[in-house]
Amino acid sequence: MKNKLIKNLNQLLLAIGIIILSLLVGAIIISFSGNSPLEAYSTMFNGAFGSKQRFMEVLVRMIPLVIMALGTSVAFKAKLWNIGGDGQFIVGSILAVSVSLYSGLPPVIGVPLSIIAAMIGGALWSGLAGLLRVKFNAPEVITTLMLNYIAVYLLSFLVYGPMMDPLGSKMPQTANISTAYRLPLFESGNRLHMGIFIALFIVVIMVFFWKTTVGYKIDLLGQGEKVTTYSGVSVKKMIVFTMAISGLLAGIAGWTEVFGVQYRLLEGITSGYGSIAVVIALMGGLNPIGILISGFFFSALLVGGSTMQRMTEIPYSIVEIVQGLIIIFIIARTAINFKEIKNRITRRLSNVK
Amino acid sequence: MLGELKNKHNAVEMHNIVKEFYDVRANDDVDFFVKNGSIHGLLGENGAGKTTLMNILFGIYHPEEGEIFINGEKQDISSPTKAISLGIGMVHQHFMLARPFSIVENVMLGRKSRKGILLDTKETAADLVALAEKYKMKIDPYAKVWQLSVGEQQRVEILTALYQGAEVLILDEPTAVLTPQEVEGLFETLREMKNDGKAIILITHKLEEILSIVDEVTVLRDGSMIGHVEVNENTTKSELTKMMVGRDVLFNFNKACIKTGKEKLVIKDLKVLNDKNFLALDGFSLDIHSGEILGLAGVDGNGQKELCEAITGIRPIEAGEVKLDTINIENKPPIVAINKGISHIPEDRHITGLALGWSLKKNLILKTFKDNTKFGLVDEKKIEKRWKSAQVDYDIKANSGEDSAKDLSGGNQQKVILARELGSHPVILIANQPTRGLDIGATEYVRQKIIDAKGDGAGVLLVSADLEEILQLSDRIAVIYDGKIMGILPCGSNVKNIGELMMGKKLEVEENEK
Amino acid sequence: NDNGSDDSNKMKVALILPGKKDDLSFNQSMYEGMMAYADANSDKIDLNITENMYEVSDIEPALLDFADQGFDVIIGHGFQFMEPLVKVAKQYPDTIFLLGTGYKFEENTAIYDVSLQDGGYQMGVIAALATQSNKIGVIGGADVSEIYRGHEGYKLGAKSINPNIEIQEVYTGDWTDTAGAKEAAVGMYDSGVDVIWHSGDGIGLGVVQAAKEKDKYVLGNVADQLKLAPENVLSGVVYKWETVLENIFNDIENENIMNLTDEERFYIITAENGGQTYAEINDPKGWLASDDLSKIESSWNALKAGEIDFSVIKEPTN
Amino acid sequence: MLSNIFTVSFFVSLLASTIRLATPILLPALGQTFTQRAGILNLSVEATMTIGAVAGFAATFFSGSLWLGILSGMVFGMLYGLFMAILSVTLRANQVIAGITLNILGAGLAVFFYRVIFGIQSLPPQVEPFKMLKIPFLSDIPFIGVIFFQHNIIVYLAFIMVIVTWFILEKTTFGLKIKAVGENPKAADSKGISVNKYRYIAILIGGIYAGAAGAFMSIGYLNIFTESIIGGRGFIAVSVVIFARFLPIRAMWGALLFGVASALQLRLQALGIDVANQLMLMLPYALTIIALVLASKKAEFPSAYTIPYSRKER
Ligand SMILES: Nc1ncnc2c1ncn2[C@@H]1O[C@H](COP(=O)(O)OP(=O)(O)OP(=O)(O)O)[C@@H](O)[C@H]1O
Ligand SMILES: Nc1ncnc2c1ncn2[C@@H]1O[C@H](COP(=O)(O)OP(=O)(O)OP(=O)(O)O)[C@@H](O)[C@H]1O
Ligand SMILES: [Mg+2]
Ligand SMILES: [Mg+2]
Repeated sequence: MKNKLIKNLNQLLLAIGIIILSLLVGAIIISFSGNSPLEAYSTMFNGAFGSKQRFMEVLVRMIPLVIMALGTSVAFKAKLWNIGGDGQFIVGSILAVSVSLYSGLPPVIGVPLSIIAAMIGGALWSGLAGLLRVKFNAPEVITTLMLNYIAVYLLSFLVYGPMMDPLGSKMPQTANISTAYRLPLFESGNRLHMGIFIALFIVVIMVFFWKTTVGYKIDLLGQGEKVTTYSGVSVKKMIVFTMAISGLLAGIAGWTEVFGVQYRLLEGITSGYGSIAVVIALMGGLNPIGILISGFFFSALLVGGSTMQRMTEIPYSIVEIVQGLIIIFIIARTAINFKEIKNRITRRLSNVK
Repeated sequence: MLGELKNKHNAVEMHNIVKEFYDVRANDDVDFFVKNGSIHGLLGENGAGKTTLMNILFGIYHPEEGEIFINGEKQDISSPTKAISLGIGMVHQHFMLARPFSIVENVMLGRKSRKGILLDTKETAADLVALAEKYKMKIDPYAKVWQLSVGEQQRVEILTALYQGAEVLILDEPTAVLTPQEVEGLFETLREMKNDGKAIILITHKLEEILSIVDEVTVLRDGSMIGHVEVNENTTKSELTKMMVGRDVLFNFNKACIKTGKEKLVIKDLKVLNDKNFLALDGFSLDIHSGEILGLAGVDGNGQKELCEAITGIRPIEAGEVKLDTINIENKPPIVAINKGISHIPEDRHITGLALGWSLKKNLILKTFKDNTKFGLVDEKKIEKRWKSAQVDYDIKANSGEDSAKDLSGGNQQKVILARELGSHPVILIANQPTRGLDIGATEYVRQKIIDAKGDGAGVLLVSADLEEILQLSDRIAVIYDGKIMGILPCGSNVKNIGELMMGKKLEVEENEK
Repeated sequence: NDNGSDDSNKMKVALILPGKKDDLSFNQSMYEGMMAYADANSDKIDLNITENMYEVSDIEPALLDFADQGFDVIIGHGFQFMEPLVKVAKQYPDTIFLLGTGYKFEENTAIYDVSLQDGGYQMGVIAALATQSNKIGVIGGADVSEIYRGHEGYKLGAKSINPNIEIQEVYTGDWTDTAGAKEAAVGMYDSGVDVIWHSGDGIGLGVVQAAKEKDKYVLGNVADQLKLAPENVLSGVVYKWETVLENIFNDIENENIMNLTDEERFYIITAENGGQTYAEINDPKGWLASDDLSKIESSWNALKAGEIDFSVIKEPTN
Repeated sequence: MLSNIFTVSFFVSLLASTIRLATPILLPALGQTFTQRAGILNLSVEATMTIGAVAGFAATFFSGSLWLGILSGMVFGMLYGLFMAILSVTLRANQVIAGITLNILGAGLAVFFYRVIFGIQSLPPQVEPFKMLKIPFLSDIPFIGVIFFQHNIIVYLAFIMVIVTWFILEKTTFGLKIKAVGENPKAADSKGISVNKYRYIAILIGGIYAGAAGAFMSIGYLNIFTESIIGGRGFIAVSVVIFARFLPIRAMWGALLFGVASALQLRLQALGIDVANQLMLMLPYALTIIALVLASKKAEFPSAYTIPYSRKER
């Protein structure tokens, strides 16, 4: 127990070290553009934590990101490279909004139904990629990516066509969903909605999920197809299932964003969360609590970065650069075998004696 | 004492070689000398450091300490390229061939082309055929490697080395996968090469081979050089064994050929495809009785792996039946075989038998997550308890159940698999090459556990390419060749007969019987 | 940006652009219009400009944050700002919000828009007069409301000159796919079209380049694009936001904007109010006869006088 | 109506455009044929192309030389490939994650440097792009001439590279080595071929091709740089390689397939065929999936595909 704690603490310290290193390299690039890194970072920090408003915004942003990253982590644990979170998010949102706009059901039935629709939408989209992998050996990295594009155009088609708000004087968006369907806000005048509890709830569920038989099987799949089959687990079923769960969570993420923030469908609804979710999942070590922490960090980075761009001359692309650097350092850390180096040194020392 | 041997006539001289891996000293101050125009045996238990030493000579590893002289000149062999340019060739224990490539493409990989940057396919193919003829081999240079038998692949490896101009040829356990007859063919080639003045280094575990072909032998133990012997009529097996192990070893299982119990697993007319979609099993029939060890002898790649996988549900069956008692289990998902008490020690413990990245504890419950849960969650306490008892029962050397499976040595990894597969008291045990790559101690241990399982009433299918193992353990011996049973022999049959069957030759007695 | 001088009497204005301020189009026209106005009134206005706010999720936080920081006027330049802007406006009743195109109002919001049908009509007239093949084309990004009206106006204008003219139309479906727009234009030119009007943002650049390559005519949008291809840019619609900005800020200053009716708070640039003009005709190929020029002139006068009947433009059906 | 549409000139224009649109997919796909053959799945082609587009554009803008632009695209494409090589070969990182990371980073870098170099201008900086190069005689052949022989030089070069790439892979020792490190790195290593070296080279070649293709977009196809200039072509190129089963000639057919799909969708709309443009825009991506489904089962992926190599690992 104590060992585990120390291990986690080490993990945390390392993560912090990585972030600091990335910020340092980022600083060099910022100075290159003739701006002051100090100003950039302080605006960024201030932009995320400088006011209640901004801090709330960080939490709002965190909701879909954390849920989506949890979805990503499910697939990645099984070494299934689902990078189609955006597409799954979109298709989930489309189905959920359809239910709320067109079903005419009372919210008591309609709301749960819309959540289910979001889950089904996400799961279908990723499950499809899983199915293609199983049936045709089509690599899921590519198919999920392509399905992203298809979902983006599908959404565009719908908001310009069949789902366009009939009273919206040809604006490419759907009508607003009725208030009863929306995720309640904490306080009016603030964007933070109850979705935050849903995100936290899913984090807790995922902590337990990895201890269930199903969680074990997904983890096992990541250890290799041969040992999975050998252990009596159907690889094909497991691939489709794992992909579906992964997309299901992305669908829920879409639901929280649409029903908690936007209240309607429009183009660009995912704001490119998919790639960031990959990063968050990775940075969180595919561990639910880790994902919660790194999700918070990245949300702050995004919100702070957006503020920085508004309030200074420094372009937003800096934020992307810093993000990229952080992952590169994470990769580097996992690749360099510190244990080996340490062992070598201690051996040498003891030999000398 | 050995330092005096240093002279211009030695093809290879390795002095004071030290090589470490993490916490293992694989070579500890080793001296090794090989004369031109001789066949030199390298002997030692598993893990003694033979392959490591040869990998150093071939430039794959760089030693921490030591010097190497080739034909009297000091060399720094920094890479295989350097080794090849010095006239050193190596045939690895696991073949180093690109399978979708043709033979000639594989050969060209390791050699400068005569046409500069262009491939000289035709010329190389012609040379290769000529070279093969010289050493009494036959090959089709345009055949793809995956179409070749193991023996043929080995020939390609040897030819490649020769073609690269090898004057020193290292062969790492070349005979492990060959039939006795194929071994004879190989030795013919080696003698031919020796007469050409080449130096040949032969790693083998088989002492008869050492005595029959080798001129000198060096013995390693625990990374150190133990001794160096010139082989002549007076050299004996027991002398070499003692050098190798440091004590006398006698496999001494109290085996009497058991009258077998009742039929448990019946396999009838099985047809199964291999990964390349060719028939690996073609009308295979066999039955296994409770309380017996049925040894299945055969050269690797004759359908053994496919058989084990078909029985356990891992591989689909095209035609035929597999019955456990009276219940048909063919083409059922693997979980069915597991639940019915069929245990399986797979050939490949790394990729199939273990989740290498997982802890040992979790590896123990790989097939039984469900039985180890409480309120739907995996029950850590229960697993810990299981691990504790398994560690004791199976003598697994590990710090704790939290260790990753990949951090264990091969022998201990195999013990973890045994603990899992035997811990469930199977009615049938499919053991595919259970002792491959294990040292004598571990081998002895595993074999004893298999015999214990039989005593427990399990029907054991022991698949092994090691005839000695088959002979020692089996109550009946079946021989597989090209996906069919060539014959079933009683316990105590002679090696030559089995060898003939393994080569696909029918025995006359058998012929008459049918 | 330059909130350097903390003269608290100054009006703090934030302009949020969805695209880049140098997109030669919708964003740039507003950027330049606003800069011109702010420069002319530098004693009164303190301007902060944010560009490239294309992530949907960034919009509302940006509006909130500016309002929270005490900005007096916040401008969301694009329809995608409508919902969040209306929402945030309710929470900050003392802040004025301006919305670039849209239709929803709050007490403290106003809308500015472009009636692209005027410019489109004029372009249709010019194209129909200039074409040698009787085939003209129009390329847009996506058929959102004002673009749709522009395209319909174009068709109307062209048909007023020649009812049998062939008009090809493409929406690339994307505001930024310059390559796609170029390819669409090349396809049109290859099929015999010799004048194309583009109603787009980034895509316009692709159309201009196709015209250059195929050596045909192109009509620009938003700003005078002559410099991009002096041999091929025939004319173009030019937006002059300054005119409405002037009105809007006057209304704000007089503090009566909140008392105006919704209709009065809908500021639209038209031919009539001088918010739209067309770039000077540049006809190096000499495809226009001199009486064509007078026809162009008179059609513009008709537009300015509000004499053209646009009621035939069907409201879009979904 | 339809007979009006499907005229000869329609098809001529369509096919000519197909070839143009295929070029920026074909070039990176050929490069990735090397890379993937060597066992590396490099998803960061998209960003590499964007960087090539900026680098090519900037070099041409300041030097006035188009060839310097292409060269600069290639050099920077290669340099960006170096990141991928370090991450995936030296650090042995997971290739998918490395690729995604480099896409995020690369998009940021490209836009950042474009702004740093050019600042904000009222007119976008432009260059004079590659001119159409009519092949004498051939370009005068009716129809065929327009379709095949009236393009700019980069288009011709791209198609010539198909043969060159095929030749290198199939007929040279270098090609054999590239394939060997993707097929059985251990074997290659034991034959004296440095796996890391050849994997580096294969990734760098991929970067060079991708950088050239990016530069083609900004100075050969268009005459400006925009953020979204690559528009997913890099990803399509990566998939083209897989469904071409790692063969250059097939990659050419794949690229042409995408060319025709994009050319068709724009033209049909212009002629008043009423299909929602978004559905048309999906076409190339749906096509990729369909193509993958048809090809993947048969595709012999290099045995060491996406697997990092270490001599130490047994
Ligand atoms: N790459 C490696 N990493 C770590 N340890 C290694 C490595 N290679 C060999 N060893 C260790 O070095 C020792 C010697 O191994 P080596 O393979 O040379 O033995 P060997 O005599 O060839 O055995 P075998 O008969 O099994 O082939 C063993 O303990 C082995 O585990
Ligand atoms: N790739 C590797 N990386 C790190 N350590 C390794 C590696 N391979 C082997 N080892 C270490 O080398 C030691 C011996 O491993 P190996 O698999 O060679 O054992 P073995 O010789 O086959 O089996 P046995 O222990 O029964 O002799 C182990 O302690 C293991 O931790
Ligand atoms: Mg060993
Ligand atoms: Mg060995």
